[in-house]
Amino acid sequence: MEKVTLAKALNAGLRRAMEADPKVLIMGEDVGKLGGVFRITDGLQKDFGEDRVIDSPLAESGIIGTAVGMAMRGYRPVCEIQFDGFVYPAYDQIVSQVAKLHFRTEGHLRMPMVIRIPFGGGIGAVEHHSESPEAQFAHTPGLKVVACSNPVDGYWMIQQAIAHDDPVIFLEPKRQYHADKAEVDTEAEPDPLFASRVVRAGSDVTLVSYGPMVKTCLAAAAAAEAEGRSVEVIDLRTLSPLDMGPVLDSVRRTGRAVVAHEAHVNLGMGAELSARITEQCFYSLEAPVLRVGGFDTPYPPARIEEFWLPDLDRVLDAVDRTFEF
Amino acid sequence: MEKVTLAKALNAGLRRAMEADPKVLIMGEDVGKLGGVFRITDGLQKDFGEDRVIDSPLAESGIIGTAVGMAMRGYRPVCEIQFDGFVYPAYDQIVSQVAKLHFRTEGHLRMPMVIRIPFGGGIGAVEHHSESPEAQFAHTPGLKVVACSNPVDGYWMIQQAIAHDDPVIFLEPKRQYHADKAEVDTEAEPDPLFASRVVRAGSDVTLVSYGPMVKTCLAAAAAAEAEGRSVEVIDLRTLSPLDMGPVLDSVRRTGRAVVAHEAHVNLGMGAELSARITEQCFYSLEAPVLRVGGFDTPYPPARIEEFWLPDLDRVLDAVDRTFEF
Amino acid sequence: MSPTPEFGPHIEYDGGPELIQLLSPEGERVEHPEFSFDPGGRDEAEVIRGFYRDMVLTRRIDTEATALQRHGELGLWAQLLGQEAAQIGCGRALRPQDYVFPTYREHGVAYCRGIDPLRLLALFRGVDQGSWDPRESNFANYTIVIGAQCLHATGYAMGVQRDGAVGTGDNDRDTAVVAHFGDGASSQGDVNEAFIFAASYNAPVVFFCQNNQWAISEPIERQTRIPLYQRALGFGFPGVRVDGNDVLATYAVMQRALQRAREGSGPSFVEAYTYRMGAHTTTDDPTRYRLSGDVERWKLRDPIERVRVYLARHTDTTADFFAHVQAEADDLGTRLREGCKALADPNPLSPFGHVFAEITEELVEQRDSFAAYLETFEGHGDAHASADQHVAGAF
Amino acid sequence: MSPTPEFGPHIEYDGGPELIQLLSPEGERVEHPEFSFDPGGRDEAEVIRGFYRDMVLTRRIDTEATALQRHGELGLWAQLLGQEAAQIGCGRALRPQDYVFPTYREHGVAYCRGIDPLRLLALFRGVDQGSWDPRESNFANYTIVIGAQCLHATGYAMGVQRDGAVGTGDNDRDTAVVAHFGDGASSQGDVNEAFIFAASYNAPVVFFCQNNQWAISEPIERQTRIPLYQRALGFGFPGVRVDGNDVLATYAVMQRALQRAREGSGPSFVEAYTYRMGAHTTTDDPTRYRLSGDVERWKLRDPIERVRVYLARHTDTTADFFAHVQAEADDLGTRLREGCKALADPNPLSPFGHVFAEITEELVEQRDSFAAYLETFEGHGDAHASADQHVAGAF
Ligand SMILES: Cc1ncc(C[n+]2csc(CCOP(=O)(O)OP(=O)(O)O)c2C)c(N)n1
Ligand SMILES: Cc1ncc(C[n+]2csc(CCOP(=O)(O)OP(=O)(O)O)c2C)c(N)n1
Ligand SMILES: [Mg+2]
Ligand SMILES: [Mg+2]
Repeated sequence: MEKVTLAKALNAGLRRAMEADPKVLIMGEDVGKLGGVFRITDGLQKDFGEDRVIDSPLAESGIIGTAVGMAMRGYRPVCEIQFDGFVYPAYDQIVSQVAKLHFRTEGHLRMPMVIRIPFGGGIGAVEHHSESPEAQFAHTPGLKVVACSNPVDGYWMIQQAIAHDDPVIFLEPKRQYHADKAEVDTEAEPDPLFASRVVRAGSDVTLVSYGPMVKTCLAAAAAAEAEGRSVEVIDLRTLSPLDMGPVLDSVRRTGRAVVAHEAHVNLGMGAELSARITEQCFYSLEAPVLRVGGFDTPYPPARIEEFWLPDLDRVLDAVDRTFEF
Repeated sequence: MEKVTLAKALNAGLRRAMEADPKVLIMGEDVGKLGGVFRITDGLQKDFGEDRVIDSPLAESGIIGTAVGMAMRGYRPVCEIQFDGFVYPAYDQIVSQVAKLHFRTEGHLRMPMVIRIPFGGGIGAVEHHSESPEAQFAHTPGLKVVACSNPVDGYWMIQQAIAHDDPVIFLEPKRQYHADKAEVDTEAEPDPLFASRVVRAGSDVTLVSYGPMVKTCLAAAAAAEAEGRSVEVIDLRTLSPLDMGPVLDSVRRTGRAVVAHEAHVNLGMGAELSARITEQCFYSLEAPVLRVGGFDTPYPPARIEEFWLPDLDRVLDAVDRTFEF
Repeated sequence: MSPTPEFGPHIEYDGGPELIQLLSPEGERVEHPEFSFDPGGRDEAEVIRGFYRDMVLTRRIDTEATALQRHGELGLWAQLLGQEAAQIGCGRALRPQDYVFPTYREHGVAYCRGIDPLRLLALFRGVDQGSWDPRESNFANYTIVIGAQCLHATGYAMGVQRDGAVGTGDNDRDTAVVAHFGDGASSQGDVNEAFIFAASYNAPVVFFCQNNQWAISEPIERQTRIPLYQRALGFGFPGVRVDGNDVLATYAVMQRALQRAREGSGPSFVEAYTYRMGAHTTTDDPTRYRLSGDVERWKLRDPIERVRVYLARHTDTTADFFAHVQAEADDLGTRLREGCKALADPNPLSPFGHVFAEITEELVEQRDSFAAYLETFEGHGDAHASADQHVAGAF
Repeated sequence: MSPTPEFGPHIEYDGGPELIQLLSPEGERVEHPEFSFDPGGRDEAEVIRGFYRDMVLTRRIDTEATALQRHGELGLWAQLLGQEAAQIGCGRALRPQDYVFPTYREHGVAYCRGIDPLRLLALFRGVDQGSWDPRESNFANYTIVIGAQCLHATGYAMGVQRDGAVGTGDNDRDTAVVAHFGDGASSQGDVNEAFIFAASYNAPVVFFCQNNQWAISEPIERQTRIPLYQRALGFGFPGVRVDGNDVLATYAVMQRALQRAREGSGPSFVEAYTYRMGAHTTTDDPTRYRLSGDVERWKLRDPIERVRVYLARHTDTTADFFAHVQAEADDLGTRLREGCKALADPNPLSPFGHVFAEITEELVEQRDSFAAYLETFEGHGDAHASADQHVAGAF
């Protein structure tokens, strides 16, 4: 495939999943003719018809709740939530139904359902359009939660999520949709869906991130190198389950760890990573695990979001601070 | 006051708050004639009338959403969510409206609202009646989250929460409602609402908990004493904001900490406490902070909940493990 | 404060002029201009005897379970007393390929779908969360979060449409879906969104509301100020009110509604006007909020008694038949009592295996380390002597 | 797959026979059996000239903001083009004590409530989230989560009832509440729950739905298969459809609905049948989903043009008047352009102070340490040179 953006890669991945399995359906607000507000489903209704790419009434609980029923009838619905902040009307259906039906029925029912959520900030949007809701879903047993960070992962992970038999919350870093292009080898053997990945090797400190912050972390690592500091960067990719192997291996080597995400620090993914890393690498740690993330305020007005979002400098600042212990 | 249960103490606290301020309203399902399924609002409709103790249609989003409007008109609504698992239909109103209105309006609007949630398990109930949703609310900026653990706190904390000008998620450990009685001195000067409290002094290890697990932790500490181990027990009382002072003081003395709650361990309050304790007591820690909590499965059927819920033995087991590092 | 409608004792006992009735409380057949009872080619009395038997057995399941709860064998029970006709009339109008989404109170429908009542007892005992395989019976698992299942039903019906199993004219293929819910549930956003989706896609779903007049302590007037079936009018599909204590009328109305759905004529709303004769659940105390006189008045409209009177007076049904049904009920009672007590507690490790179709390493680790932990207690007495006492299950 | 209603181009342009209209698209007055325009003792032409001016200025706010967005001064703008009559008719029917809950598109109503349009621009510029004090104008802050405000409005109305500010007969005291929402929003659970609560408590709230035929790319048929105002019938309160491009009719209908509410006669539903002439927001591209012919047809029903024609043809309105309004609009445009560019970015530390009425120690610490961190960059150039570029705001 030519070099594509994350948006185009996701679109291609969805298309391939729909070709591969006639049970795959897409549902959401404006996913049809419009192709979604981010055009991720562009052209799919035209090619697969209104029965498979379904514009829904404007009701998120309705989208997820009816998708549960379609899954019970043997379909594999892929639901689009238009923006992160609009997943909450569907929260009950997600945490009390989608997450629990397999458990409730002792495995008789499967919920092969994907809930796609464009997440994170940095696009200059109004309220509710820049949220990072991942911790809430990762805290909920019965859901699997993944985040892609680049076109290649976008292409493969969406297909893997759709083929997976458990419900997957699929987080897409919206500010990367149209940012960078990458070549996608559509014949390659992809990494497993629930695996983390070292995206830059290093020896002094481990920098853990996912989704939109991976790019920032890679930039931070490059900047640190200029100052003679070797930063290993890990793209978690899977937030629940966590794939702690690569993280623990790394921290055992480096002795220092920083977790970076856009979500509020308090009870964000960084809290869980810190707790697990500390428990499992207690004697390797030269410093406590430090966290960089959104402040514990609601997401601010767009004109100051660049201050609120953790950036290269704040990541580097945390990296530096791990050397002060 | 004669010795009362937590249920009666909360009822008395609500009554006093309603007497003190005619703007205080109670709203929820079955809170009127029935006095709520747990009888926490018993007798209040009879004495304060249907305008102040409002039976609502069966819709949680409706309860919270209309309470927002009543707060905007100058009232102080106290909403009852019948069981923890039924707060999720109201989740959107809570996290996107209640939590954000003060912020959105740069302080023009206040949301002096209390959302009472009977939480936790151990009562032999069917699905959705034993959840511990606190981490999700604590992760949400704009909400304050507290949990009472005994009748005296129940009496005072509910009044303080109602008098407070920010929205408070008020968690009531339902399995303690009718468990123990305590004398409530209604003339006393209560502790501040957002303060943690050492409920048993000790020197070897710090055991941090809240709500229903405080009793279990106190029993564990007593059992540990018999084995010659001195356990300090802290009742957090406030989950957001966290009052880290007493916790850090304690851990700096003991060098060991265990956090216990019923909620799922993954991304539960224990994760945040572990991260903060480790960051702020790094050189005092003899062992990593350990966590005891519900497993990362949905809440199980009642006949095996006693295995799932952390009990005295599992708390002690974790305490013991902190001495193995 | 401004005038709000008064909440007095409930007064509209008879369902009003719109009530569709085919068998009066006194056991007399009634004509209705639009609906009539169609035994579908079988002997009419025979079919009605079948309904009678169904209702008696359903009631027996209910009373037996209530007694088992009182004896501590169940944590809780949601009684259906008084709602037998609504549930049997609905359940018997179904075809095998139809699919049902129940609340937590559809024991009579479960019975019609061939669910062993012991599976219901297992749920309320706390042994499981209702673990029958819905694919075997086309009867979904009980849903406790009020209203959620109405969306599932609608989505399932959308799946049926996509399978081309609507409007083909093939009686064994065309499929209808039933969404059960209560009068209280009608206030939930999810239920109203289900109406919207069903209307928008013209989905083959029948919304079957048992208006038993109460949502725990709240009377129907708190949820709606017009007859509930009229809610459907706001969404653009038909609604009717049927006497939910009249099994013939409920059957006739549901047959029609289901057939409409199967033919591709889309959703409809059936309000079965009935009364919850018992408590909300075994933990509820209805004397706190309703008058015993109301209950007495509804006793005169008992759904089983009117069929018994009809059969005895107007058909050739023998005393033997009634005795036989009674004996069957007694046998069922015995089986349930014994079966319930024999329901084994689950393995404490079982939850780990039920979370996902593909278990995660994290869960394997948690399970294994918990198993190892539990083994340290082997032979050392009860690991959980310290666990708090169970109090009665709540709902 | 089974028959589902076809989605073709939208055809029901005129709103059907139920449409209440008092001024035709051609600028001719129309009689209606139930509603008539009442200028309230003032000179009729004068009042209508006022409406004209309101609509022209409102449109100017809208076009000016749209242009500012194109020039990069706003992140986004939600255009109201075509909906001026609906908003002015509604806004001018309000009394000072009434309270309004808008969506994100009620710029015309905001104007009527005395909100400086610069406050709206500030929101869409990303300077704040709409930080006017609603207590000063009885105009709540914009709500973006679809439908949420309908519950707020209902709760506010319940508060009004508790204050005894309904049905007293005192015109300065009796209070109505308006809940704004769109045709798409009518599918949200929250909106339907608001109907239920409002009906249950007979709350003094008017549900004012601007049916502009589209929810982004989805036509009204996706949300309802019957005229939307009929939704109210399912909940037991009256609904009407008014020509939302006719300011006289909207005013007359809203006056009546508000008066009903104030008198204690409870909720009502007003569907203002109109059309979104522009894009959903400045990031939307409607050519992807609708035909330009549709838009052209609606242009003939322009809400301002028909008033201009009426005033010119049937009243003594002079050319001077029109010129004067035009000049006012130009002045307003200038003020907005200049004012918008002058809107200062907020202090990056301001969020910490806005979370709570009583700030927490945690937030004080975060603020202080962030302040200290920011200071380390003083004089060292831009702290945030590395921040990703903003892309256009989305909605
Ligand atoms: C979302 C939610 N809120 C509250 C409850 C608690 N609850 C269980 S049953 C019930 C009343 C239901 O009334 P109705 O819908 O009329 O059904 P019925 O019980 O009368 O059959 C309530 C409030 C619940 N199960 N789910
Ligand atoms: C809960 C929620 N879901 C989705 C959105 C995204 N969104 C913003 S406006 C809109 C369409 C609204 O249509 P309608 O209610 O008809 O109002 P209109 O924009 O036409 O005025 C959507 C889907 C949102 N803001 N909130
Ligand atoms: Mg009921
Ligand atoms: Mg619209």
